[in-house]
Amino acid sequence: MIYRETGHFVTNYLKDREIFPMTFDKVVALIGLLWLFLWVPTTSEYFLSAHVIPILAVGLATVGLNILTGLTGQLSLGTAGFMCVGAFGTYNLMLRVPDYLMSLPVALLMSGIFAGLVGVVFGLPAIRIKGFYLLVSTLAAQYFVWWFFNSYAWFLNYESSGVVAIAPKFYDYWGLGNFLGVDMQGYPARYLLALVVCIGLSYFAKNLLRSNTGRNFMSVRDRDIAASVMGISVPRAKLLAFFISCFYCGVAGGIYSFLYIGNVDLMIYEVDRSFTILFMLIIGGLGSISGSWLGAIFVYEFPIVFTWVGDFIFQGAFNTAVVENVSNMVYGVFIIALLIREPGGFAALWATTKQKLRMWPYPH
Amino acid sequence: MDWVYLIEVLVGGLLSGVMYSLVAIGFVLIYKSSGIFNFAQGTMLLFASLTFVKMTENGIGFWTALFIAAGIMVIFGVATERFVIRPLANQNLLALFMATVGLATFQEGFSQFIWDSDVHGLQMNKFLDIGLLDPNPIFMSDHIPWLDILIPQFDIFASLVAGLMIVVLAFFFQKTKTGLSLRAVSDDHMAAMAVGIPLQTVWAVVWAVTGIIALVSGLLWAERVSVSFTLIEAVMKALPVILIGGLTSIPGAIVGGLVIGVGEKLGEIYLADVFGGQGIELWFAYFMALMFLVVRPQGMFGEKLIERV
Amino acid sequence: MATIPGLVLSHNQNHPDSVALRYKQLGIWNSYSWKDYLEETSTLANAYKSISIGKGTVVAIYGNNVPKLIFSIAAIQTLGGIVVPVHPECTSVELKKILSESKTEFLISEDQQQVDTYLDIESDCPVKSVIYLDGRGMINYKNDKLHSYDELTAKAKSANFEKEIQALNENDTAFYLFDEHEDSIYKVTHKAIIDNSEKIISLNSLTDKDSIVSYLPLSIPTNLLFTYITSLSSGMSFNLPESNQTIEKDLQEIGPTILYAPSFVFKHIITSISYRIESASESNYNRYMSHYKMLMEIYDKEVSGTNSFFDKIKKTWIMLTTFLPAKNVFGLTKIKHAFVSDGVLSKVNFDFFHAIGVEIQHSFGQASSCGCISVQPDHSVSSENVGSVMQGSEIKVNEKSEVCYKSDCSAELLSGKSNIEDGWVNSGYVGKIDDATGNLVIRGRSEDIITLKSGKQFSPESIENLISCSPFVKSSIIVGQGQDSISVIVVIDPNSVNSWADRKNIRYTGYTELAAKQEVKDLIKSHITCVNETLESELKVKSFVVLHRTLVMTQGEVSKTMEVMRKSIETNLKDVHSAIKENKNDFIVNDIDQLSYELSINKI
Amino acid sequence: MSDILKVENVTLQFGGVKAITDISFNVKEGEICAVIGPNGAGKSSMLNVINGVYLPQVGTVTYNGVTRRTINPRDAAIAGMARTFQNIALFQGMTVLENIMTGRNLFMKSTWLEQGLNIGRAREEERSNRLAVEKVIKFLQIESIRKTPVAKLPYGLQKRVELGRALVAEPKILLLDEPMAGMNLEEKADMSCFILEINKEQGITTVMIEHDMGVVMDISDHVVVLDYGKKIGDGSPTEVMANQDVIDAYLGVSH
Repeated sequence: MIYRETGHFVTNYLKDREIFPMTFDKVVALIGLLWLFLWVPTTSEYFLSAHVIPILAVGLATVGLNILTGLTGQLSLGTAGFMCVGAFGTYNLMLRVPDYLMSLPVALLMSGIFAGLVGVVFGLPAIRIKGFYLLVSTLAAQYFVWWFFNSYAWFLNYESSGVVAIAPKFYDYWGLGNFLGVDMQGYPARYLLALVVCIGLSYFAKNLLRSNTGRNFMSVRDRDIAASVMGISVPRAKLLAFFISCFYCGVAGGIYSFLYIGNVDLMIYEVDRSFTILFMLIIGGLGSISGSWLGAIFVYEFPIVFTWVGDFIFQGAFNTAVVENVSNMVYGVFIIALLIREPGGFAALWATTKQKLRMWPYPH
Repeated sequence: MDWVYLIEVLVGGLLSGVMYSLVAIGFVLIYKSSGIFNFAQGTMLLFASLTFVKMTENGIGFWTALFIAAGIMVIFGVATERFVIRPLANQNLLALFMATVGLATFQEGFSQFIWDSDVHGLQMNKFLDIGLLDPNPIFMSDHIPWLDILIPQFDIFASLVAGLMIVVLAFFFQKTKTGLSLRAVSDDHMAAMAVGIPLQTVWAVVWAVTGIIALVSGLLWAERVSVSFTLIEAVMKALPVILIGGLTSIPGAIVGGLVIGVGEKLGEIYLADVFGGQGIELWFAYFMALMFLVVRPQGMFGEKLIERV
Repeated sequence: MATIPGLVLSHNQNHPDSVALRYKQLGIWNSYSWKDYLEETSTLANAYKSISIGKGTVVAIYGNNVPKLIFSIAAIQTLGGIVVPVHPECTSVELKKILSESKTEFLISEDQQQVDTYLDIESDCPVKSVIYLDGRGMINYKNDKLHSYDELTAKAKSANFEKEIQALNENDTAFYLFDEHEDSIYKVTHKAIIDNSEKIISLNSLTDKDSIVSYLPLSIPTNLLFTYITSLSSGMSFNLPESNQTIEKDLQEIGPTILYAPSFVFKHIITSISYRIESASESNYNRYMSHYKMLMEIYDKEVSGTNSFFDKIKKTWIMLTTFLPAKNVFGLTKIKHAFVSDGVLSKVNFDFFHAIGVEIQHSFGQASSCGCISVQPDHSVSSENVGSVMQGSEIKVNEKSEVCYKSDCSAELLSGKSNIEDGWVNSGYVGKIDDATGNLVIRGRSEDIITLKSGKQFSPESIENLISCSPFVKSSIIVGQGQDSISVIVVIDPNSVNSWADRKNIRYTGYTELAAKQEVKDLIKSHITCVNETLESELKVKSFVVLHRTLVMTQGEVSKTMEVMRKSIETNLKDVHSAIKENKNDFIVNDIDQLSYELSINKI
Repeated sequence: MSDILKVENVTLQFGGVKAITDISFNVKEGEICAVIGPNGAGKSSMLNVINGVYLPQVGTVTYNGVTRRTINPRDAAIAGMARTFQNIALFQGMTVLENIMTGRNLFMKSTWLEQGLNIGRAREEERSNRLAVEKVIKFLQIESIRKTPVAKLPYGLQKRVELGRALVAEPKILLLDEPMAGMNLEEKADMSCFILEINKEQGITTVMIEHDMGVVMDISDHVVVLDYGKKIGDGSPTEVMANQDVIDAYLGVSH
């Protein structure tokens, strides 16, 4: 209904592969993007800190997992482990490299590279191991990384509590805050940094998806023998997917620790977080970047909204444990129902809706 | 080297391996029959043992409670087939896997919703005063005279039960009609359907049987780690086991369990110092499985795939 | 001087950079500006000059609309040559007739399919040289006459032909056009056909901002006039789709403002709309149907001027939710004028298009009238007539109720028996002139007139139109010459009947089996019964046959504009005709594919 | 003309089962070589040995003058071998266009960083390779389905797309595994035309497994007949048809 495709024609191949080929889409996307930056003054620090920034962090990890699982078909349950590498990497870079050489954005990217390299190491078995068997490698990564940072206290700067708070000076990006007169430790500034990183990396992922690398990944996912017969190096594609994916997870871990909770804590990178992120991916839809974001928003907000609505309706007549359990039940049923209805997740739902809108009132 | 200690460690490893095997068998059954990697195994353990414990806490006798709990698990298994597996029959494996994770989430909420979230001690010895075992607290390690080593009595009991379960299952699948159908189904879905084997019935039976296995293994595990949320993690323990064994092989699950059980114990004793840290059992089993799979990607007894193109 | 190359030249002077021709190739739309257009034609003219195409040389353009062929037209005419557009699907008999009668010396053909047809009749025609655009599949062809277009043009340099173009005489013959109904060729001068297009342009105020998609071969005289000549005269962009399979999508992508098509295309659109909505979900289907009903009710009120304000709101709502999107899907959103030739739309379809804002304008014309003699004005609401005669022409109906005309834009017969009587050109169609409005009403071809045993005469086309307006009927042939009553041979539409059958859970394996289904016969029967109610008693259809196959253009059973060609059908399907004559119930057809089919005659 | 491909004494077994026993044959540059034989004769296995999907236990394959027992499928592709599969091995999650684009992966030299940032060479490569792909799309007359996901296509069209994916790699030798299986007459005729044109007009040597004897006789220059993993005939179509062993194997006459 909304779509008026009549009169839209492309005159070169680059236009044909644009992310938003229709002018209407372009305008909407641009307005949306601007709004993401401009709405900051209208919102509260609380909302940013409790909802938006954590979603940006886990959403980015979901995009990363999407590259590995959605695009390349390599099932992974080590996401939290790779995030953990990112978080600890960022912390140690900030801590141990002289201030004038290091700042948070650089540390984030560099620790992303660390995480990527760790990912490649644990991805090596993927050259031989396929399917569910690969879980063993990614779970090994998850548990090993966790154990490793738990065992070697150096990485936590010998903090006996196991949690280390992040010094305010780490938020000072080469004195940028002073220069602009902005509180860089404040949530709006943190949000903007996270937002820029997430938009940049989402764009990067989307570009990969529609380029040769993305097609190579998908061909490995869909039919690896055919891929190798086409001349695609399957091991290289898999390792590259591990690297890029874990890079994203590492950056996401850094964002989670530095921009969201403000301390480095091993406990938040346990295996259930890997599952949560896999959920976000599946619900959002394999292979779709925007789907990953939708999935992240949904999975993160579902228990919060559910609890809030429960409290609102029953005015605290039930204790929190009950609400949490019911929330789990509803959530579980919802996932199963979604998978039955549309195994492609939100992304597929959105794509069908869009297709329907385009073809309305015809079915095809 | 202290040989007696080594033997103690080995036997202890084998016995705990049997427990891994039992959980793994539940996995393998479902994977074999329907290609589903059932992540809900852990919550089934929790649900089954929680059901049992709550009944006994309310004064229902051991056997009655066991019987009722088994019944509930059967109903649960059949319902799972009907409402989760069947509608998803033609989806890809990942979707099915995620559905079982969804099922696990539901079950986790459900079991704690209708029962509670408390930690329960099982105290099996209370019920087991039936002449089988010493009436002493069963965690006491017993001296085995003819080998001159100490083995926890409960481990022996658990192994016996697990072994019995395995024998019963073997009988069930080798000799009964349903069992034969299951084997046919696991070989080839289409062919099985073509010769008139009702796929859905077979699946329902498998889920029901898995429910019963979950009950038994849940009770055995619960005795060690208490009936609580931690039971869910049993599934994470069983993962390397089935992967080593090969996803489709019941003997593989048994041998894999023993290998992991022994290997883990040995690693704990001989390798922990090398890594200068505690708790390498967290990942050691996975590394073992990983090493193993790199050599043999299809697992110990898994079918080697010749990819036809 | 109004010549075709002259038009190109003047556009180059007036607006050299605006888009002249746009074509889709290899997935993207490329365009030529008028400057490029002139450049291309000049280069091409130089190349053609080198093989001694010159004044009066007859060159056939044999293929679909591809830029190379389009440029060839102006290039050949630049050299003073005469262009014969030939339909790419024409039969070898037709090709032979066209080539030999027009004394064609050069044949520029698109690809292997056309070359093969030519080779069948090679010995019977005067062609000196065949130039093919696409040599695919012809690597082993050993024939000295065959030359590759690419080789010919590879060395060609651009040249300035301005002088030659200025020197062209507008009264020289530009085209030889073949009229397949009359089986004769007409000489068309530059002036006649360009003047004719100017009339259409001024009547409808078309401008160079408009755009048109041309997807039918230019050998169809009406198509040549309405798309190619009109776009050249007005300077609007002329768009060519990628292939015959992608027309629908390409039409949507371009979103033209002018649509020209023979009536069968509009009928096809209606059928598409209908079968696509058939496979929609139940709720969508019902909503669409109720909206359709409402729309038509409001339209009727609009025509009579009794629509209320509330109706306007209702229509806006219906359009927004259903029909604007529907127009978008078919690429009709931007259409300002939609010209229909070669037949008229039935009232239902005509009204529907008008109701959704695609203002259909019927026209009437043939090769002899340079493609058009009358056209309906904008906002015309009557589906019956084909408009009033255009300026500079006169029209009358003779005693045999044949339509005759005089026009300053008419074409002469190349050879054969003249169709001019006392200065009036006989169109070969019967019809009448509406006294009140002066509009022309066409009943059908005069040779098709059927006389029943009772002596009742009628034109079968009007009844066929009524029967064919059902989306399930692709075409129909009325039979009844010298008989008691009228019978009809019905050809079902595969697409819409397929989706209807799917909806009704009817199982079948192919067209032939589907056509033989009792349910399908009942469907057709109920439709014909409906049609019968509107007919006078003598003309009611008494029986029908559902044909086991569709009609084939390459067998000459339908014209290039999908009108039924009675003579070929009568020979190819003589068993059906004789069975109807003998009033059998079940009978066997020995078809042209050497197979036999069992058909039955259904009584109504 | 020289031999582009020489298969010498190849034996392949799975476990204890011999799929191919001591087979040798040559393929001349520029010819269409048909490998025929009943089901289970080892035809597909033969192709799989040639481009390295299976490793033979004994024997060598000489391609382009290089003799070896095994080759990595990727190296085979780099050396100019492209192939299609008996049971269509298209990438089901992608559109026709994307599938055929994967056939161009060896032509893409830009790094993943450039592709991710969508700069420089990456853009230019997307454009130029798309052009190559579009030419193949036009050649195979599949313009109307270029943006359709391959999973939605009927079987015959999928086979066509797969041929396109192989063709777009600009191979020296094309290995086609039953390109016409499961097609109707019209589709077979189209496919035969495509194969002939690829061979005669683009000069690509073609090795083809085919069941339809009519097609084989029509378009191939050279026929190799396998039965139960052994070669029972080798020669021009007419020679092979006159061979008694072949007649027996094909007509099922008892030995």
